[in-house]
Order: sequence, then C-alpha cells, then structure tokens
Amino acid sequence: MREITYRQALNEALSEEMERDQSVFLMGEDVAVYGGAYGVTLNLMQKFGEKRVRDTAISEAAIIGAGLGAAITGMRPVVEIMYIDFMGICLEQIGNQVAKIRYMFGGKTRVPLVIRTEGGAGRTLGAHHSQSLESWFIHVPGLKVIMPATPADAKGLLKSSIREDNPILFIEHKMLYNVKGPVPEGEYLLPIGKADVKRPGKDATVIAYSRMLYSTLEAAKRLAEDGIEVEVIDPRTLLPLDMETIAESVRKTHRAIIVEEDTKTGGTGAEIGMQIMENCFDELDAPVLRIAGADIPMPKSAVLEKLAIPDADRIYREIKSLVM
Amino acid sequence: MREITYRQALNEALSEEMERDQSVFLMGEDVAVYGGAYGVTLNLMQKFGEKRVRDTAISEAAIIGAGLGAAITGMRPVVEIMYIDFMGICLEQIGNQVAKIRYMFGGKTRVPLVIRTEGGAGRTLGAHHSQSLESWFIHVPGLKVIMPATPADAKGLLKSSIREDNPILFIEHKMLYNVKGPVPEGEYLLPIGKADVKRPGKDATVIAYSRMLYSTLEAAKRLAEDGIEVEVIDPRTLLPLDMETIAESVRKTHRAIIVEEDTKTGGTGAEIGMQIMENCFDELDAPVLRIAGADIPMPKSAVLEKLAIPDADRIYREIKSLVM
Amino acid sequence: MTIYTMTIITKNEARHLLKQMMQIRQFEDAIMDLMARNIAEGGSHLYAGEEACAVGAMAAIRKDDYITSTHRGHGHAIAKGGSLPELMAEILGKETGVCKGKGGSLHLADVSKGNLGANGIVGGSIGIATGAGLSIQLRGADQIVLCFFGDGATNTGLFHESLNMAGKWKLPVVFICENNLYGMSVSVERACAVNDLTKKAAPYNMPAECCDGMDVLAVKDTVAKYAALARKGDGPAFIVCNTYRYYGHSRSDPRIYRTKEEEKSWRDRDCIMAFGRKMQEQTVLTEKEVADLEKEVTAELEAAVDFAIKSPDPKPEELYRDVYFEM
Amino acid sequence: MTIYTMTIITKNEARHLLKQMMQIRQFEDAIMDLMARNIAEGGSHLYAGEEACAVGAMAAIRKDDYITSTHRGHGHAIAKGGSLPELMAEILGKETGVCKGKGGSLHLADVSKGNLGANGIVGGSIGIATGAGLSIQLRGADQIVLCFFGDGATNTGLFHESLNMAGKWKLPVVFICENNLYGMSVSVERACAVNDLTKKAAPYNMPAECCDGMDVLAVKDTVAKYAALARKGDGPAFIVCNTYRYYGHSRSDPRIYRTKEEEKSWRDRDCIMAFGRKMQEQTVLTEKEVADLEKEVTAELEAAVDFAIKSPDPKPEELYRDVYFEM
Ligand SMILES: Cc1ncc(C[n+]2csc(CCOP(=O)(O)OP(=O)(O)O)c2C)c(N)n1
Ligand SMILES: Cc1ncc(C[n+]2csc(CCOP(=O)(O)OP(=O)(O)O)c2C)c(N)n1
Ligand SMILES: [Mg+2]
Ligand SMILES: [Mg+2]
Repeated sequence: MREITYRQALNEALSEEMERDQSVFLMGEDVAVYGGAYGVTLNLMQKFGEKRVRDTAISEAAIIGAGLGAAITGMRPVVEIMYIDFMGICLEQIGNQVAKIRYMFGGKTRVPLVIRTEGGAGRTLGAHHSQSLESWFIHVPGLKVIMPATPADAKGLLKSSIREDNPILFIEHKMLYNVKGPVPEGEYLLPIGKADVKRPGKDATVIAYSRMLYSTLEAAKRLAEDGIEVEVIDPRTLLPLDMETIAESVRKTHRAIIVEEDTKTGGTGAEIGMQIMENCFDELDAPVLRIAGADIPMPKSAVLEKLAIPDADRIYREIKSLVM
Repeated sequence: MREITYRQALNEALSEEMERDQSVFLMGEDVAVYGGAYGVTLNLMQKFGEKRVRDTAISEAAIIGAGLGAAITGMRPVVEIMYIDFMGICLEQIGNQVAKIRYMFGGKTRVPLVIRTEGGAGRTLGAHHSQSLESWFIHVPGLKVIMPATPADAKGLLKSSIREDNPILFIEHKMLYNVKGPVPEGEYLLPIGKADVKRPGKDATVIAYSRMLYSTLEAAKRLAEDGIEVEVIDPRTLLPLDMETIAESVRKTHRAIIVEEDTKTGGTGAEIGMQIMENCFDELDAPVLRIAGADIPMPKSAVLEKLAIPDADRIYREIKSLVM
Repeated sequence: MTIYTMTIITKNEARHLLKQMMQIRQFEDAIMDLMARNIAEGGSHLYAGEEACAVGAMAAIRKDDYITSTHRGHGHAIAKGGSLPELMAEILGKETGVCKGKGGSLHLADVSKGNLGANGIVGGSIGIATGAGLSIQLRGADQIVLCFFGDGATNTGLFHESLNMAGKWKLPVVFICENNLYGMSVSVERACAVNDLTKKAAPYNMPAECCDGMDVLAVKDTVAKYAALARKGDGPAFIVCNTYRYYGHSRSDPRIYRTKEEEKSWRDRDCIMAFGRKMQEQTVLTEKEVADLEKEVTAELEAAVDFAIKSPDPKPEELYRDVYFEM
Repeated sequence: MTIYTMTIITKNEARHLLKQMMQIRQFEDAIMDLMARNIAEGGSHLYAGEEACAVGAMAAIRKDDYITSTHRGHGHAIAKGGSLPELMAEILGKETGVCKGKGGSLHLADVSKGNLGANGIVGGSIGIATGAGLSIQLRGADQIVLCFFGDGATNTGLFHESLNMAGKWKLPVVFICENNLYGMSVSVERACAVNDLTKKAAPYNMPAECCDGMDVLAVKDTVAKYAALARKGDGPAFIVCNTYRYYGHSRSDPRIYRTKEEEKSWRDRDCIMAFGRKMQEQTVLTEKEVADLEKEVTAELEAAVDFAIKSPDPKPEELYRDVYFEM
C-alpha cells in the first residue's frame, strides 16, 4: 500500500469530503492562505476557493460559535483551533453550546460540526503550546473525542467525523504530522468509537493513543525481546470509549497499563483505568498502571520536556517491572 | 457552638480577612451593590467601600486576568465567577496564566489569588446553571481546588485560601448556602489539602464532597440501621488530594465508594478511584464504586434533574448492594 | 408619553402587534403567578416591559429568517411564532414543552420556527447568530438573522469577536441590543466605559442606530431598514433598543439598584398601553377591539397554563435520550 | 524615509536608544543564527524591525513601572532592562535563564524588573496588565503599566473585556498595539472589520492615537504623553504603533502572504538606520560613535550567546520545583 504522512492523510480527507459535499467548509486561523500552522490545509483554498476555506481573525470563541451556528442551519463546518492550549478561550462555546444544544432543544437539531485541533509536547514550545487537554473534553457529554495516531486512522476517522451528525473534537498531534504510514487509496472510512488492536499480545494490555502509541509500540518491541508480549490497543476514540475491546483484552492478559501524554492527575488515564477496574476487577492481577505526563506546566527546556512525558524507555521499564 | 449558615460563614471569612489585610479586595459580577447572586458578599461593600468590593461588567476572562495581574503586583484579590458553568469563558486565563505563571517564570512570583465560584444542580436551572466541573480543574497543575460542604469548612478553608500564596479555585454549592452548622467564633483556619472523616465506620469507605456529603451522611445513617457502618470522608480539597487519609480508611474497610455530583465520565471520581486502586489494590475486596451524575447535559425538568444526580436513596441502595 | 409619528398601518397589523405584546405580557404575568404558587420552579427572567422590542423586530422579518435569543427569551420565542402552550409547558419542564422539558426558560428554542434558541450564557448566542449568517451567505440564501442580546452582553468578549467577524465578512445579521439599563444589578453606567452603546459597534464597520424600544413601530421600522440592507448583501447592523424590564432580574431580586421613580417613569410609557391608545387615536382599532383582544389573549393564556400544568413530566427514559443523534 | 521633527535629545539618551535597538536587533539575529545551527529549538517570534516600539515606549516610563509583553517579546524584555545573557540563556532553556529555562522565548518575564511577562496566548496578557493597573490604583501608587500586543490581539475577546474595564475604572494602563500589518499570515485588512485600529478603542472612553512605530522618538513622545496622563489619574489610552516585522512569523513561515516590495519598503525605513543617521545629521552622535556602539553591542551579544550556550541545562530535580509556592 502507498505510504503517506499523517498530514497528507488529513489533507486528503478534507479534500475528498469537500469535493463530495458542498456543505462542508473550513474555517480557522491561518488555514487558508498559509495552509494551516502545521500545513494540514495546504492548497485547499487554491482548490476550493476562499469562500469554502476561510481565514479568521484570532477569535477562538467566535470560530466555535459561528461553526455551531452554521452547523445547525444547513452546513457541515470543519473548524480549526490552532493549538489545544487555546481551548480554554472557547470551552464555554464547546461545552455549553456545541455539546448541549441538541439535548437542550429536545432533540430538535443536529450538530454536524468537526472541531480540529492539535496538541502535545515535543517541540520545546513551553507551557502554552504543549498541552494534552483531552480529558477536559471526555467530561463533556454530547461531544465525541477522537485522537488518531496513524495516517490511516487519521484519514478514515476524519472522513467519518465530517459525515457524522454529532459534534466531534478531533485532536491531532504536532509530532505526528510528518509520520508516514500506509493509507488505502480512495474512499476510506473508519467507525467512530472503535478501538484498534495495534499489536497482539498475551502478557499485559497496554492502552495508548496519539503520539504515545509509537513510544508504546517501540517499548513493546523491546519487551518482546525480553519475552514479554504485550497487547497494544489504541482506543482512537476517547469518547465514547470502546471498553469492550479493552476489557476483552484485559480479561485475557490480566494486566493493564495506560500510557498517556497528558498530566496524570485528572487525566484520561484515570477514566480508562477506572472503567477497567469496573469491568475487570476480578480478572486483574495487579492495579492498572498509569504511565503519564508529570503534573507540571510544560517547561521550555528540552531536557525537562523530555522528562515530563513518557518515552519508550520509561514505558519499557515500568511495564517490565509491573509484569515481572 | 453557635450555628450559622454556609452563606454567613463565607461572608464572615471574607469580612474578617478584609479587616485583617488591606490588600484583600473583592471583584466580580453583582458582588457589590447586589451582594452576590447568592448573597455571599452581602453588606461587604457597605462595610469596606466600593473600592474594595467591586462590581464588574460581564467579562469573566478579564475578571480572572485582572485578578492575576493584581495578585502578582501586591494585592490579594478574591474574585467571583457567578456560576462554574461560565468557567469555559475564562479557563484559558485560569489554566494557562493563573496556574502556570509561577512555574513559567522560574518561581519568581507568587499568585495569592482566590477564585470563588459555585456549582451544582438542584434548582431546575437547566444545562447552563447546574454543572459540576471540578474535574477540569484538578487537571490543572499549579492550582489548588477546594470544595467545602459544611459552614465550618467553608469558613476555615476560605480564610486559609485568602492567606495562601498559591491560586485557589474555591467551589461552593448553590444548594448549601442556607445549610446551617456549628462554626467556631472568631479566628478559625483549616489546613488546605486535608480530608476530614465526617463519620467513622468500618464496613466501607465512602468519599463524598460538597452537596453529596449530605446525601451520603443520610444514606450512612440508614445503612447503620441495617447494621452497615460506613466511614464517610470528605476530601474538602480535591487538588491536592489527601490520599493518605483515604487510603488509611480503605485499608481498614476494604471497600471504597465515591459519591460525586458531576457527570461520571472523566469526573473527579475517576481520579480518586484510580488513586485508591494505585494505593490499596491488594486491600480492596471489590472494585471502587462510583455513584455519579448521569452523562448528560442537565435537563430542566425537576423530575429528570432529580434522576440525573445521586440522592440518598440511590446512595443507600448502591452501597448496600456493594457491601452485602 | 412617546410622540408617535403617523404611520400607515392596517387593522390586521395593528391587531397582530398588539396581540403579540399582550401575549408576552400575560405570559410573563402568568409565570409570576405560577412562581408565587410554587408551580414554576427555577429561574425565569421575565420580558415584561420590553415587549415592543421582540414584537417590533419580528414584524420586520420573514418566517424563514432566523433569530437567536437570550436568557430573557420568552418574548422572542412568542414573537417568532412559538406556540403558547408548548412554551408554557417548557417553562414548567413538561414533556409537551417545545424542548420536551429539557430546556426550560433559559433554553427556549424552536429551530423549525427559525428560533435558534435562548441561552443561559450571557452573550452565548452571538457567535451562533454569526454562524447562521455565514451559513446563509454560503448557501446563497436570502434569509437574515436577528441576534438579540442585552446591554450587559456587549461587555463579553464573544460579542466583540462575533461582530468583528460579521462586519468583516458582511454577514446578514442584525444585532439587536435590548438596552434595559442594567445587567442584573449593574447599570450600563457602572459596567460600560461608554453609555452610548452604539459606540460598541464602531470597530466593526457597520451602521449603528438607537431606537425607542418602547415603541413597537419605531423598532419595526428601524429593524426593517437594516434587515433590508442585510438581505441584499450590504452586511450587518447594530441596533440599540432603549427599554426597561418591569420585574426584577429574577425572582429573588430586591431591585435595590434602581429607584421606584425610575420604574414608574418607564411604566408610564408602557408599550402596550401606548400602542393601544395610539391605534385608537388613529382610529385603526376601537376601544372594544382592544378590550376584546385582551380577553382573547387572556383566554389563550389560561388555556396555555392549563395545558402546561396538566401535561405530564418527561418519562425517566427521556434522561439519556437525545444526548447524541443516533443514526 | 521618515521625516523627523527636530527633537532636543542628549548624547546619552541618543546612545541609550540606539544601543537598545541595536541590542534587540543583534539579539534576534543571533537567534536566527542559533536556529539555523539547531542550537535554539522551539518557536521564537523575532522582533527585528519593530525595535523602535519597545525602545521608544520604555524610554517614556520609569523603572518601577510595569509592562506586559507578547509572544514576540524579546524586544520588550531587553528594553525593560533585562540582562542579555539571562535572556539568551532563557531562549535556550538553560538553568541560568531569567526563568530558569522553564519559560523560554514565549514566556520571558522578570517581575523584579517590572516585566510581567511575555505570553504564549495572543491577547493573554491584556487582562494581567489591567489588573496590574487596578493594583496600582488600589495601592494609591503612581506607577503605570504599558500593555503591549499585536494587531491580531485586538480581535480577541479578552482585549475588549480588558479595555472596557480599564476605561470604566480609569486604570493607569497605556495599551500599545504594535501593528505590524499581520497576525501570522492574516493581514489586518483580512482579519479586522476596520483598518484603522484606533477605532478599536472607541467603545472604551480613552484617547487613541497612531504613531510611526519606526521612529523611536515618535513612539517615545506619544507614549510619554499618555503615560503622564495615566500617571496623574486620567486613565488609560490606546496607542497604535505602525511597524513591521522583518522575518517570518516563525521560522517555518514562507511569507507568501506578503510581497518582497512591501518588505523592502519597510526595511528602507529601518528604525536603527534612520535614527543613527538622524543623530549624525543633528550632530548628536558621530559616525564613529555609532560604529563603536555597534561594536560594543556585538561584543555584548557574543558574550551573551557564549554564556547561554555554555550554561548548563536545568537539573532533573527542577522538573517539579515551583509548581507551587511552598511555605
Ligand atoms: C457569561 C455569563 N455571565 C454571567 C451570567 C449571569 N447573568 C445572567 S443574566 C445577567 C445579566 C445580563 O444582562 P443583560 O445582557 O443586560 O441582559 P438583561 O438581563 O438585562 O436582559 C447575568 C450577569 C450569565 N448567565 N452568563
Ligand atoms: C489565542 C491564540 N490564538 C492563536 C495563537 C497562534 N498565534 C501565535 S502569534 C499569532 C499572530 C499574532 O498576531 P499579532 O497579535 O498581530 O502579533 P504579531 O505576531 O504580529 O506580533 C497567532 C495567530 C495564539 N498563540 N494564541
Ligand atoms: Mg440589561
Ligand atoms: Mg501583527
């Protein structure tokens, strides 16, 4: 199969869906002329015109509000918030309006809105450009939250998101845009809410998503050399969570580890771990282990940044000491 | 001991600290002339003047930003956000600025800022005035998060918060303002970060905070009639969490239940439950149970609202079936 | 008393305007009564006093146009064609309510009637209105949007972000600020750096105009003018309607921030009284017609209240329904 | 070329202004070089071209006054008296950095020098500046605050909320918009409903004035005028400095949104060249003095870069330090 980057995969998804459906349009800061801070929307303005690919002012709350207004009046907007770190500006609009409007209105409307953003550390950008804030959003009923790790998942899930009649927060990772992987040509859709077993194994279940999937797969390879076969599951959708796939694996391996980049306390791993306990308590041979980011604002220093988030080494060591 | 309401206790705390320290001042929507939407700041403008008790425009982000600016330049602001539901407007300022500024600046500043707000359901106000969003904030390193349930805790913790050199999110509950309880006269301070055993017991540990403490204590009384003695612990401070007190109890009772009003998924109970598993796995006879709010926007209907959050009845039933 | 300019107005239109204003007034009075009797729970921000704004504005637009509303949204919902029984049932949180009892007073909405919703968040709808305008422009439709909000909302960041977007992109949105002098207890004078709220639109390249929000025809004419411009692609406008809410901000409000004299001076200019009198002076309506209308509305309200009270509460299985759209 | 009005200026002051501008320019050029050599990682938004704004503004205030800065904050930090080695070490994330290597380019700050910090969030400091102004007012001090931000930041909600607060309460804050024509790739013309950014202050009851941001003395005079007013309690002001950034928004920016001609036309008016020439024309400084200054600054920068590169990384135990203040 051909290999393309995560960035290209996303760009293809947007392009194909815009071609397919006139009601899809893009809006955000620097998405048009510039092609997106990380280049995801490159050339789409050239292809679809300035009407359908729109640069906005630096007005995150209005971007979300306007996306919602358009979504409930016949359009299918895909809006971009450049960094997830800026979400605190527009979380009122996402949490109170976007996610609740259907329920509050007694089911009388649908919200086909995709909010794209990216998060994560790795570029030594410091505390305002390195966060992983997905756990705020899994606490917002009415929203669906997707965090793809591979180019194929990125494409298949973004296309499905654009066709979905519920609001989606689609979180990319800044360190993955250049990652290459196989992506089927042409129409390729993936179901929202379905986890994927990225590596089969029997000794422990490791749940990892977004960038952490890669560090985890690397650690899994090294563990295999030591004779430990871990099963690596990428939930891909964090809300709703595919606990069935996870629980099935844990019932087989009797051990669960969550690898997450976000700061540990109140993070996504807490919810996943808690659900594992709720579903598989009697099957667990050890407490669910969280391998997570440090509970600190992200420091600028490259040395400290590296220490602040899990890497393959640490994942390898921590899993090994749990399983042995 | 004299009994006063939660509202009066808060009012006293503010008043005493303002008398004690000229650098303390209040700012927020309707806090001055009106005395606060729920009357917590009643008469403080009359007592301390319009300079130190300030009505603002409806500008939540600026309220937080200005509070922070004042806090790092010699003042000790206590600012109010009328409903926690509005936090999504100013979460950027809280999460990125207030909580991170000390760390980002290499420890060169302190942030003596208290952000008061209130949350919770019970008044059939619907989806925008009934939320419990504390879990967003326990995911913000740099912040401390306090949720008092009793008048005495409210007073003692608010006074300590005002004297603290770290930023505090102080979350009250709209249904508790009229609740009366004993509060010592005069100077009364409580340590931040310390849980309180509200009822001793041996058969299970129930962690409950804010309004849920009351429903839990009621359930505990009924369970006692059935011969089940649960230990009820109110963490009071959610960040940092006093896991020592909780773990000590769980090691004794071997069962843990968390009662929380917030929507379950990604809620505070996930973090507390996960920490219990991490600390007491081998001591647990059953999975940690979450009794939580439904994963929905809060409906207006009084009937549905009541179903959406735990009440004493449900707490009683669920604990009973766990323990039996 | 307001001095009206002579306007040519048909009996039908006069009846319609007067009736809607009466409906709103009686709707709000009915809620006051239901609250006093502890039948209506929760917050209700009543629109009494401000009826001319919603009714005048809605008279200037088409059925297929959109509006967005506020926490003080009963009047907008009624004027935009909402059904009184369904709205009243919603206030009481009943299954038969326009939002199935899940929205309540703060979230009255009926997308099928173009009402994109009240909002519990001050300023919270202004972005939505802007997006509806964008949608119209993208679809090449000739609808417009009326975006209602209070004076207090002009101090929110979202107001400014949205007006800038609408102004830049020339979106067909008429922004209508219902300036009732207070945001809860804080007067415009104490909240805003300027008292003349039309200045709030100065950075946004759109015309701004004040009008007498107690005069239903003045509101209608002003909105009509800018609605027409928006409809033909000339972009948004900002209208400030000077008005007054009769009741407190919410039930518990002791209104210590304003004087009895101020309240009286506005009640003396009551929009329903004034318009009724004027229509009689201009012999458009007779005294009896006005009185009959009042009775007709009273009967409607009684029926609506009755319907609402008798309606069942939502069933428990409704709790989890409609959080998501399911294929 | 800018036409300067004759200003009486001492040799010392001329040296000071010119030197600071040179320091900033060379600081930024040094970072460009360090980035090219992959020694500086992460984002750095360079201030080259805009030096006259920070230097002119800071020359108009006192040492004990406050400033807040932006993501493009190196110039502000230097002009507010920051130490070049400490700032450069911070850019490289070193232990000796002004923020111990935890802040980086986006978070340069030194509260002890009155610099309340750069900010990774566009507009994110405007509330902080307003609060510092409130603090001054409450303490009865006679300090003032300069609040810097870009043209793009005037489209954020927080900008408006803050200016309204400052305007209403007459806080001693001078808001300085560095209008470099673009917010990242989006021009003022494409982002803002109005091109004349002074209009942004119209709703906030404060004077607004434009000045030539390439002319250090023009900036100084304008800021001095409003700083004096703020200091004596007359409230805030809004100043727009027209300027230009020479480099791309960030390292990877191909600058397709602007033309080479536009870039050249601004470089032709370079603030350092122009001011150096003018000081020579006015015989305040000699050619040699200017050249010596340049050399002096080059040596300083070499030392700063050397210091920064040789400085150790923060120690691992720093990771968890200073998240909270511990008694
Ligand atoms: C963002 C936000 N802040 C505060 C509130 C609380 N609140 C509800 S209505 C109101 C006053 C609104 O004033 P205005 O916009 O003038 O509308 P009015 O009530 O006068 O019609 C306030 C402060 C809210 N609902 N939302
Ligand atoms: C709230 C927010 N939105 C978007 C960004 C991404 N961003 C960083 S700088 C910038 C442009 C800012 O433009 P302007 O305010 O004019 O400052 P300039 O860069 O031109 O100095 C953008 C969009 C951000 N950092 N913060
Ligand atoms: Mg008002
Ligand atoms: Mg700019």
